[in-house]
Amino acid sequence: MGKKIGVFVCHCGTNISATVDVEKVAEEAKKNNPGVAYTTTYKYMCSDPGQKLLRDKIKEEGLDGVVVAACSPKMHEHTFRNAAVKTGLNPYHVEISNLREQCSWVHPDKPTGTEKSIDLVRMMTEKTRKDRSLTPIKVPVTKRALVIGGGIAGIQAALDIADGGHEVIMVEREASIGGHMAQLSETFPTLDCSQCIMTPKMVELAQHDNIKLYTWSEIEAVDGYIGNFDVKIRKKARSVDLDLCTGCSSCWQVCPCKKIKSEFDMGLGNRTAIYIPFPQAIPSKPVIDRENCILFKDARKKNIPPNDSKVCRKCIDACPIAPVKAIDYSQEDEIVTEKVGAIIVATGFKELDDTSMYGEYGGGKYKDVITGLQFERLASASGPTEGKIERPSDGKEPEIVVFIQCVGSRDPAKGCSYCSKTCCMYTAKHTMLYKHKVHDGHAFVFYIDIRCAGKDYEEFSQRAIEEEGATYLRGRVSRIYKKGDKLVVLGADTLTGSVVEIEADMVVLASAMKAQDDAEKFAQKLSIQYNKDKFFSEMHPKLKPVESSSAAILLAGTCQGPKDIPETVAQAGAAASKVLALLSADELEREPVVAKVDRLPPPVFSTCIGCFYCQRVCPYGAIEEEDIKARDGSVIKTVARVNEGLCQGCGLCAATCRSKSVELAGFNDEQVYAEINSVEFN
Amino acid sequence: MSETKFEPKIIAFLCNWCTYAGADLAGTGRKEYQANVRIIKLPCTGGIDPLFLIKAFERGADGILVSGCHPGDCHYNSGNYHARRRWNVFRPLLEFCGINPERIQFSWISAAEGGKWVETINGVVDAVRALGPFEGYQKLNTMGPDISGEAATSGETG
Amino acid sequence: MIEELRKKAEELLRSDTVKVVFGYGEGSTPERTRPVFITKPEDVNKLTWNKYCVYNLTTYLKRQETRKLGKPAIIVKGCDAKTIIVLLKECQIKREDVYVLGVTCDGVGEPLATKCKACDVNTPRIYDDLVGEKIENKEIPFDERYAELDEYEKLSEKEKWDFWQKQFAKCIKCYACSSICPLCFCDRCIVDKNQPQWIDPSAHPRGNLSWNVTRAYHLAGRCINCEECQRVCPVDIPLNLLNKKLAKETEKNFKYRSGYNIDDELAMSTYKEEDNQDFFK
Amino acid sequence: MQIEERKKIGYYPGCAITMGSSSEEYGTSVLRVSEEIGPELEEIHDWNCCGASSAHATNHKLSTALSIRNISLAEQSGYKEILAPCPMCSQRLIISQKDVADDEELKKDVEDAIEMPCDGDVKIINYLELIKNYCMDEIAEKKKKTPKDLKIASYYGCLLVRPPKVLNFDDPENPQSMDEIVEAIGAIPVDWEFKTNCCGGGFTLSRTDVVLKLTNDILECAADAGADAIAVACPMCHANLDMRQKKIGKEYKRKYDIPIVYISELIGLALDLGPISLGLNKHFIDTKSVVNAFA
Repeated sequence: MGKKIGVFVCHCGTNISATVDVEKVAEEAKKNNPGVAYTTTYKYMCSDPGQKLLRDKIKEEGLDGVVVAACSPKMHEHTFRNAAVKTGLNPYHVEISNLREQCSWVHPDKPTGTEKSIDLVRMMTEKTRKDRSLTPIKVPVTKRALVIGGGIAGIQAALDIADGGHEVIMVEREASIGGHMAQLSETFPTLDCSQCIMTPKMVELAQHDNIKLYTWSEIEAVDGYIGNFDVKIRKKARSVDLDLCTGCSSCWQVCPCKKIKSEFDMGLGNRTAIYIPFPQAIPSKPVIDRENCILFKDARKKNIPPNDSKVCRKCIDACPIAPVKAIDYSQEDEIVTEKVGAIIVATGFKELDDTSMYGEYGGGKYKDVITGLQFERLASASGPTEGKIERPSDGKEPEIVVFIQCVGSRDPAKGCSYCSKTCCMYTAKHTMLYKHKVHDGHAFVFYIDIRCAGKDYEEFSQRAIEEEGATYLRGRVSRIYKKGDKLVVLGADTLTGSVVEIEADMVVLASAMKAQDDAEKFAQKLSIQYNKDKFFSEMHPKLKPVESSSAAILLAGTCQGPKDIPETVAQAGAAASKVLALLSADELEREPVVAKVDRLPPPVFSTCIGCFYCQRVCPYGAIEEEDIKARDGSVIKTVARVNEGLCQGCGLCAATCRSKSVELAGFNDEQVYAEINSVEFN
Repeated sequence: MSETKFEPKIIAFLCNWCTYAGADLAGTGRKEYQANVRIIKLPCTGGIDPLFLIKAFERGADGILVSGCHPGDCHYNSGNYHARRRWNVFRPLLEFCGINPERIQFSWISAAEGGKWVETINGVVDAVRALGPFEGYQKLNTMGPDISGEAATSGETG
Repeated sequence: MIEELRKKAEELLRSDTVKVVFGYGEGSTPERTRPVFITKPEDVNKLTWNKYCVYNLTTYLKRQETRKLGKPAIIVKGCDAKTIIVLLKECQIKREDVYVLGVTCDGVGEPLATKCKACDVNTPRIYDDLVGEKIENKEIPFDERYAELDEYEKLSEKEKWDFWQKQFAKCIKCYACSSICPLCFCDRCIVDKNQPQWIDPSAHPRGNLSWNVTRAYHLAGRCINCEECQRVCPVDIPLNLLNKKLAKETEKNFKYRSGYNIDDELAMSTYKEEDNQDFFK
Repeated sequence: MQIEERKKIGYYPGCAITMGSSSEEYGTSVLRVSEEIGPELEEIHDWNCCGASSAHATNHKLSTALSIRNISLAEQSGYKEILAPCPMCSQRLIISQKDVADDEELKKDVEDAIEMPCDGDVKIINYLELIKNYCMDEIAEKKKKTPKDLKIASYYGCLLVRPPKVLNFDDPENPQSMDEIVEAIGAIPVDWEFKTNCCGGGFTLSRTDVVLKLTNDILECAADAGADAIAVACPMCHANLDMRQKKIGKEYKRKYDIPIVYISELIGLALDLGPISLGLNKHFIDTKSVVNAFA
């Protein structure tokens, strides 16, 4: 028995009826079409009485398919489907024929509009005939979150989620959390000390009952989908047992390798081979740098287990923990698996290191040409010079410092066209910090534009110019070269149209914020999109700014694009709130417009032949391989299966499948065929 | 439509997110265009199988338009890129078989380009009108035993 | 060379490396060969090799009845070996489940088969063992490889239409083309799907165009130009022209040649942002 | 293998280095070296001005047509590559080639003007490219003399590597190719700052004061870096640094005596070719110290 279909033609006031003879459309819908059991027209179908009419007629006439010929489905498809649900009819038996936006409003000639409307209604009627009941997909939710990256973005997001009552796993690849913010000296526009506001948050995180912290660890793989991710975490061998170690410092005080460039101090200071990155590190327990430790070097050279090397055992000898020492040379990487329901990516940025890119600025060969972060370390009270501004080459206090903005930003010739957003402000801050410490010094700033849009930002940069006396020159620097112990900076002042030559003692490059080196690889692990500069892409640039392209994977902080601390914290909070909303439900409901690979009785099992073109084209990694097995366990064939949790319903797989073994629910083969087939051709 | 004047029938396969919304926008803006088009909405141009187009011609369409999101704008990230690959081989194949490429056209129209939708669809209708009815294909329908669409779907339920 | 082939086959069977050898055997006349499936070492003398070994044995890799025989060693010419690469990429065989016995070849058929006229795979690009003197594979310019298409591409639209209509009108929908094709391996061909029936399966002119266009399209970026479809067509439709046209477009647009490099992404399962879009409005 | 691949290369001298002109020693030494170690150079028949200097500043189409005519002539003679040792020429030729490729209309106009088609993809190379692509092995093989402690500052000037988008040759900010050649002949390349600074070429007659300042910077930097000589591959650079050296010294109160030698001359010396045959006697600053270093 065929379906009993009802056709409801809406006048939309006169929006439709002015240029479409709605009565004729209703009449024609019934003509020569035994499947159409009921037709009517109504002034406003979307009004309460209109919806009531729809509900009543479904019940009275026993309709099991409905076509509403009205405005665009984008307007009221949801409304009419919901109305149908109240009568017990599955909502996916309701289809909308778009008579307003795509007919009455664009074809003022009434006979023409009417004729087209008749066709449009027939197409939808035929599609409805093939509609199948679909039930929303329910996905259970694991009520834990993963935060990747322990900088300010990750810390903020983790604390917000943990305070909301859910467990959080935090993974940080360095030995301590803190990220770049821990490296900063003071922060704009208030000049409060970065560590003073950062450290309490780090401690709070470490002590939070709901947060489990993995430092010196990296994400190995992420499987699963919204609400149900399996995360493999590689705990890199730290060579120190975190449970036993008390962080007493005995070990690193005796370490003989003292000349290793400190990453935290941007290479301006030194550290030992067993070390904590900085005094306020969390956890405040060391790690052995196996690349540089002489014991591990020796073991590698002789190809023996590190424990057998006798070259140096000073740290383990100094360790006061007994009977088992907290230092363990034989520790190996360990993989742990955690289940989470949502993921926040807060992997941050990398500062441009200009060794090769800027040959005209020495390409890294001048010690006194430093980057912005290096200047932060110089100016920091906990830095290698304890906050004294001394230039790296000879420790002299620089009398003239040139700051160059937009190094690696807004420079399409070097392949980086974007603005790093923070440099105008931090350069203004640098000139102030410099002037506060070197009163007679002179700061020159070369800039393209001064972009200080933010609360109290403009005032801040004006202060640098007017009160602190920094000389701002609008123009680019073409070359830096060494002359005696000075650095000659050749630049242009485009406002006066003259060439400027400054003999400086030190040059600070306002280096760009770049995506992490491994951002691309990382994004592929998580199946999230990234832009040409390898920053992770948000789902929608305006309306979904913290969502990634994959469901339940959120973005926070500079991994998504350059931003300053307040913006980062705000975004982290937003991402956390999205996670909290997601974790508040026990189950998620999703629209059932997903693909499905057919399954048939033996001996065919499925018409899928397992060529896996569908898997290759799927943008979401939603196609899995399934072995169809005989009773004895032997594999009969391997076919494709769609993971409903991951599928977003684009239909790429269905169009790629040559045998049409995959179909998209709601747009299945028969539905599309019916639509094409029902167009009246003369 | 008058008996004497040829009015082409165009089937347009549109993606839900960009071009379908663009066509809606043309409506909201009351931008008039020729009424020869019948729209079939799919989630993504990546979900359009060339079989759909063959079927449309077989049923008697004089022209076809396939339209979706601009490169880089696909709601499903890469659907339109895969579709573009498909049309890169399918279009020359039809051309090689003697089907005028004007009868099968492709475009990128975003949800904001109501005007472009109007221009494009008018362009397709005019081009196909100039070519005349697709008699070659339509003649095939009448040759040999007639198998109507209804009979071909005899496998339906009920 | 025949002797070497037989020796290799015997070794493989004796050592139980494979259960069966797919090869060419003597036919009813000297100008014919037929496929043989050798399962016993003592039968290897049935194997032969000559210029009449035109067809592509890899089609037997998809057939249930020959699959049942167990792990095969298969004799492939350079052109046939391309199928092996595609089948591997398309997950239809596992590398360890097939022993590829390559033969070098400087052309087959009498007169010389079309596919041999611009051959650049005299030595197979994949094999476990190779029989015959290795021949340096030539590089043949793009235009020369597709020269066969020139005269058809030059035709006017109407001439093209008429030509193909005349050809397709002959089609009796015997499906020999897809049965022989080593890459038409679907369990259920699209033509056999009847809910809905996209392609009319009867010998009606309308279904003929749909069928032949769809068959060719389903081989886009996949066909390795063995010309078997054309060879077996009982009504002599030049089917390979369609395949070749698609191969040309695939190579021109995507720099992809099917069966040449196992590391290449399958052309129709990937994309590049810079793919051609000149024809988009 | 390499010998088979090697073909005749079209030689485009241009006005500055052709026989009898101001920088003929550059041309002479280039040809002399190629006779010795290849590749074979053949002067393009009936070549004309490349369209640099006044032409390209006043009439784009004219200068393009001038350049393209040379390229088309080379194309018709069957050359796959053109060597233009003067960087002004090589740059003009390459830019014209690109302009024509990008602009159908211009192409048509130019073709009409020169009455020849210009469809080919003849590659235009400068002298450093020629040496790097074809001669590094030969230099190593046929080198007869190694200079003793000869420190050379490689001076590329502005045109050899810029604009990078079009020329696509070497690192535009810190080029290395000439330094590598210097090293190959056994001299010591010095690290200095002014490799790619402007010598003032365009102002050489109109604003000598500017030229003196720019050239002084270059000479000063090279002298401070300890260079015994400056190697160049551009007749304009050579003229400015060599001819004006005394005057620069007077203006900036520093006595310079730095020979300015063409890189081709240095290669020639390493191959033990006679200094006079290389034109080393035609310089304003005496090159004896360089020649003697090869003794």
